[in-house]
Amino acid sequence: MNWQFFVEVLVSGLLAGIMYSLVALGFVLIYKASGVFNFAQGAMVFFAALTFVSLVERGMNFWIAVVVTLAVMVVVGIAIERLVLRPLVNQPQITLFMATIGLTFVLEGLAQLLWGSQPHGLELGIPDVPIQWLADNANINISQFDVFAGLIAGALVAGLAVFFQTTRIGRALRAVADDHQAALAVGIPLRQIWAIVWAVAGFVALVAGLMWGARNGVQFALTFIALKALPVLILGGFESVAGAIVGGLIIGASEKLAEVYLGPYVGGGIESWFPYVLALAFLLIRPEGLFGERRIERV
Amino acid sequence: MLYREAGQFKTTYAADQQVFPIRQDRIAVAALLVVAFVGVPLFANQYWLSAILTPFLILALATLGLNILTGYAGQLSLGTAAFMAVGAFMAYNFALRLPWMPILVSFMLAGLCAAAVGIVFGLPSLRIKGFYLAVATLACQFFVLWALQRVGWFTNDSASGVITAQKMVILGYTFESPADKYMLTLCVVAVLAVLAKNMLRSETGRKFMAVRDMDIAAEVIGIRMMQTKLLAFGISSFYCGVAGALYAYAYLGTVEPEAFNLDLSFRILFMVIIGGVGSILGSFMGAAFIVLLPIFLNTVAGPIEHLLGITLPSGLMSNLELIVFGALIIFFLIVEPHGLARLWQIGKEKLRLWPFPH
Amino acid sequence: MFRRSRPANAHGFPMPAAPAAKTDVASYLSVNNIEVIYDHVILVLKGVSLQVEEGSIVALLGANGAGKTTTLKAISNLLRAERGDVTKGTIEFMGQRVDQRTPNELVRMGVCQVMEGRHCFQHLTVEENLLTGAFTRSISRADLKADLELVYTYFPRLKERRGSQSGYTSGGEQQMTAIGRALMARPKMILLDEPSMGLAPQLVEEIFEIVRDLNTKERVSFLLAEQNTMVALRFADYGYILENGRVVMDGAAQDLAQNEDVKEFYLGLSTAGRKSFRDVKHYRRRKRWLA
Amino acid sequence: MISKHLKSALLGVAMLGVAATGQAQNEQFIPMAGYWVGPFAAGGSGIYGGFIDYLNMINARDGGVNGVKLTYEKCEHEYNNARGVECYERLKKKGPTGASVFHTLSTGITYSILDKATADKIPLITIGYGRTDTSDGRVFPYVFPLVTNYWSQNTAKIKFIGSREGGMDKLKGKKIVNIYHDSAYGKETIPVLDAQAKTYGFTVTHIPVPTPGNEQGAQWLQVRQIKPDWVILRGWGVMNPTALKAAAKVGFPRDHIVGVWWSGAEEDTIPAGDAAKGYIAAGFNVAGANFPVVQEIKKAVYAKGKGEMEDQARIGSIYYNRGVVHGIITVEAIRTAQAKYGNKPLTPEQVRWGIENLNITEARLKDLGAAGFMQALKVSCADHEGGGAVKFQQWDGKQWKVITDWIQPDKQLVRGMIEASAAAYAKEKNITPRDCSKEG
Repeated sequence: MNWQFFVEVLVSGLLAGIMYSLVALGFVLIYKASGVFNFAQGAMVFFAALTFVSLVERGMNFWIAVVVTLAVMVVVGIAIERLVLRPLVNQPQITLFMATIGLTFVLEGLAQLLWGSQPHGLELGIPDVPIQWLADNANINISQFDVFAGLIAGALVAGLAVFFQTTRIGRALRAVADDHQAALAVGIPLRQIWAIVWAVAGFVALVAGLMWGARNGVQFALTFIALKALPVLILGGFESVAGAIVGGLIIGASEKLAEVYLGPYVGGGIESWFPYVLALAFLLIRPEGLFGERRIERV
Repeated sequence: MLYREAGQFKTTYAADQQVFPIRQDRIAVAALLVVAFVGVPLFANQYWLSAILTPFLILALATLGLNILTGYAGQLSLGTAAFMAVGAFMAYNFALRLPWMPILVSFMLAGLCAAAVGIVFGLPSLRIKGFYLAVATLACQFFVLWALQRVGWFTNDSASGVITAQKMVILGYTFESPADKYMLTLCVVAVLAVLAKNMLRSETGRKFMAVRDMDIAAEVIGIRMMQTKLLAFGISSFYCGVAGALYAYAYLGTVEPEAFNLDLSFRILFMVIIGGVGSILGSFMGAAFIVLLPIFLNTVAGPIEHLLGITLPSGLMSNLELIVFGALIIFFLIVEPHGLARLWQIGKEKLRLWPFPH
Repeated sequence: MFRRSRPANAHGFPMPAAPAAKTDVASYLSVNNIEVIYDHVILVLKGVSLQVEEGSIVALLGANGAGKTTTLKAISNLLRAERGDVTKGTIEFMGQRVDQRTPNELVRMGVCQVMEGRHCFQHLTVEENLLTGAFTRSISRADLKADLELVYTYFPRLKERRGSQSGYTSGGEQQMTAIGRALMARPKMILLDEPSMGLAPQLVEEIFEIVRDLNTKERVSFLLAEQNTMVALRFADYGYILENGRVVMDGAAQDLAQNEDVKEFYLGLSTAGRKSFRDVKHYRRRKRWLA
Repeated sequence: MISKHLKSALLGVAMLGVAATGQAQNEQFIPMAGYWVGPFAAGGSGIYGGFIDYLNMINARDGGVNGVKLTYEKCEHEYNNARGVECYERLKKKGPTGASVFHTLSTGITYSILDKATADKIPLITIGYGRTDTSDGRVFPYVFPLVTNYWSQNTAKIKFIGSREGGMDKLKGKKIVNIYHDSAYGKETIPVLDAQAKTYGFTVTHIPVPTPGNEQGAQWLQVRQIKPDWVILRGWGVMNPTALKAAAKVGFPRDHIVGVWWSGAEEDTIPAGDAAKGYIAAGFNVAGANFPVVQEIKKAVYAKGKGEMEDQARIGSIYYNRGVVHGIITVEAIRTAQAKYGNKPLTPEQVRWGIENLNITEARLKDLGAAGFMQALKVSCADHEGGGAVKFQQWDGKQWKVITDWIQPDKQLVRGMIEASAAAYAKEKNITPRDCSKEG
């Protein structure tokens, strides 16, 4: 076996996994704080990226566009809390899950209604080409952009960690995630907190949208990356930020290795199901995912 | 006034245990069946028969299948379309390789194959629960479609992976016209629905519900977890498999594996939730709602444009439809999280009192 | 002014003399004849009235399901999160109606509940738990630190465990964390639900000592729901006894502790020794009648 | 109260129904089943934009086809098979004579309604998609994969690659990778590529990309390992820009990637940014708004403030022009049929005759203002494809530049395979092929 090629597959898999993690993070945030499995996260990614790119194409400065998009996502987050979650409070999880699928349709339609259904290109200034130095010296192709995405993801996770660990709101978020009632009892206003969570998830969606948009173009198919994040979630556990990252790395690396080294023997295309089967195998050992919180069940 | 059970006394256990204990219900069901079996084929036009009623019945059957699993046995699944695909492709293979076999037998065997697949993918449910299980069933969804595309045997080595359903011949009669196909579908669906209704009233059904409501407690009182959960997966997948075979034979005719994609799984889950979790009637209502709503929105869009005298860009209309569809789903979930079946029940309760307020 | 829907006297109970001040002066916290319905159907409180004076410790006593927790939640307004609703009656704190306020507003006003079963944030450390208590107050880091130190002076044990996840601390420490967390909101009144639940007697004693300390030194009023009647009456100033969603008896703590019926029903003490079966039947009937 | 609202709503709907039916009868109805939302919306809205604009231009400029007005109705099917079938059933009886022709814009839906359309005697036109072996008009009298089918296109591609390599004999020993969308559409060309590999002595590796194709790291790493001389890209939607990006990532030269026409629109290259530069794709129509026919549309439709395209910059794009091709072919087919059956609304059966006897010559193309816009087309009873040639175009970073003339397919090979495949279908379905010598 050619070790350089193996390293290349492994590293590109890990970096692809980071991209999945970016999407998975949004799911985790919302699930943690409100117990909602938000299927609309993919649509939010699409919505954010499309809004951003349309603003830039209309001549807006990059950073202003980021801020405006962020503001839009906050408004969307608050609106979702107000119009969808609040009336459905105390409903079973499956109902909320369904509601977020409905939300997916609304967001998809709204985004295309506002900005049209054309795909857009998005350049962040980091070309998606191999790092020359590595290619020359070690004959290993690692994309600059992937490394950049990895750094961004790292920064995002670090930022979220600091936010969660040290700030008053962050602490409140974790408190709400742990125990709604007790959080209410100490005077944490759930609704505001939920609105904040959705807004933060909107921010994460924007980052993910920028990354994925720069990679594949900003188009409707961005909504499908939610499907890529699902095995990451079950592997890592729905409630764990760390799980989203580790899960992403494992899924990314193993699916690439499987496709490259196993795929040719079975006709290829195994990427479509391999991550799920892998996650399933993990679940059989740990039913709540790698880092998920163990649920205590008593009769 | 009319819907009132006063005066209907049950003198035997049998009478008390019948499927529809209230006379008005029996009359209503009988009337519905008469309409479905006689009225519809006589009066409905071809469009309604082949584009709406037949798929509605087929999807209702699949919804019923998922409802047995999700609504009664409490196991969430996102792999429904995969079980349907197994049904469709296996029915094709049975009919292709054993041409002497009656087509209905092929359907049943295809259903059994789907049940077998369902049981295999139901195994994780012994350990995994809730959303983790739901996402795990996605493995089934993707794996089955991949296998159908990859293994030439399933599609009789068709280069494009497409199968064309054979003619449905029963006792020398070929079911070809939309009315024929509708009738065949209706018969299958009606029989399976009655069977489901009875099964869910039996010990099996009660076991399912015990597992749904609290599996550990159910285990403690002696219900065998493995047997029950796998049975639920098996029966549910059987229904889905038969629905899939009908989807291919009575509806689409020619199908590629992609016709059974995740989207379809989600739509069927929608039908369960909107219709009412754990309700057979709800399965039908949910299917009707999800089948009809987009068509309705699409159909009224044109006249509305006409009426307002404006021409909206096509993209706008389609996107609006999408938004309205999503919003209506959320709206229904908010108004009645327990589904249309619950609304119907409330309606019936009110009808019992009507026209007197108390 | 009314205090109860039905005077206990009417049922042949010896009515202990209530402090005269109670009926005259508007109370610190006053609950007036409230009714609570869960899910629009289940009537849990059927007209409960009670008063808490500033700086006092009032105990709310009764068996399981008597409505103690519901009363507390009605006051702190946590009810609505459980689909419960106050349908009749009023709740006033410092002369203001509070029955339509959100829990957040109530905490800001100085009413804080410590929930039954402690409800610590399991994945947060002890210190983080305490810090969440100060969520409603926007204060400087230094003040926050000072407040933390104050809590630690009352609960020195928490200082030792400040860095550990509260889910892994003992029951007593969790109870301390929960009370400490409430203290961080600088409350005027703490609604304390079953502080003794699941704790060893020695710890119960310790917790109640601290409650008394807080009461005297920090002038925090307490309304505590408790099943452990004996301990509660020892530390409380005044007590109410609930049965099936109604107040059946109230009085100064000492009086209640001396009351024969209370002794018999709630303290399990009886001067007459072991009762005959007949007496027990009689007692059951009497109890039902009261409710 | 509620019932009152309901009543007025019902009344309104009823009135709408009345309004919709009370219309003139000198009309030819053309259904427009397509997709304006979803992952492929760019393709659907672009093609039907051009198609509908062309029909409206004919109506506005000429007052219809020989006085028969063209009407249409849109039906959104979201690229979903089941909804496509519903659209078909809904629209097939509309208009005074029913649906003249039916376009699906989806290979999957074409498969699903192929039998139904044949039974209903409604001609199905699948321009550049659909089932390849339906080119055999003897077995599939009602299906017309016009202009060029996938197999023809692929042989032309190999010819193009051969010409780039300096002759077909130079293909020997070369390595070609076929990256395809893992669906019925993607798999269509595998047999023809295998057959050609045998003929010319090159090796071909087929690598599937699971839908939707937004992650192709592994596939392109395989490409890097194989080190092929050429890559054939058979994508759709997001798969295309992703492929180009992934190719750039592993350093595969884009000017050695040849795409099918569903991978060769602006919508496929723009999202890939610089990574798309140099990429080559086959096409049966070219881009550009300067053709007289497109100018006519602008003059007759957009100048009056009408038109389908919200974003007028898209007029003249690949998809839009492909829609115009759809329009030209449909209208010319109706015209041809009118020459035989008279200038009145025609039945689908009559339009079918028109399509089968369609002969769009270069001269006619010139009249239509579409010279060089599309190829000449001659359909016959046996050959339902008609043209078969493609032009290759290269993305220069801003627009598509045509780099070859029409390259003809390897008709002999393709025809042989089509006939074999159609014969197998006929056998399976018990169809007796028509005898074309007896057709008028």
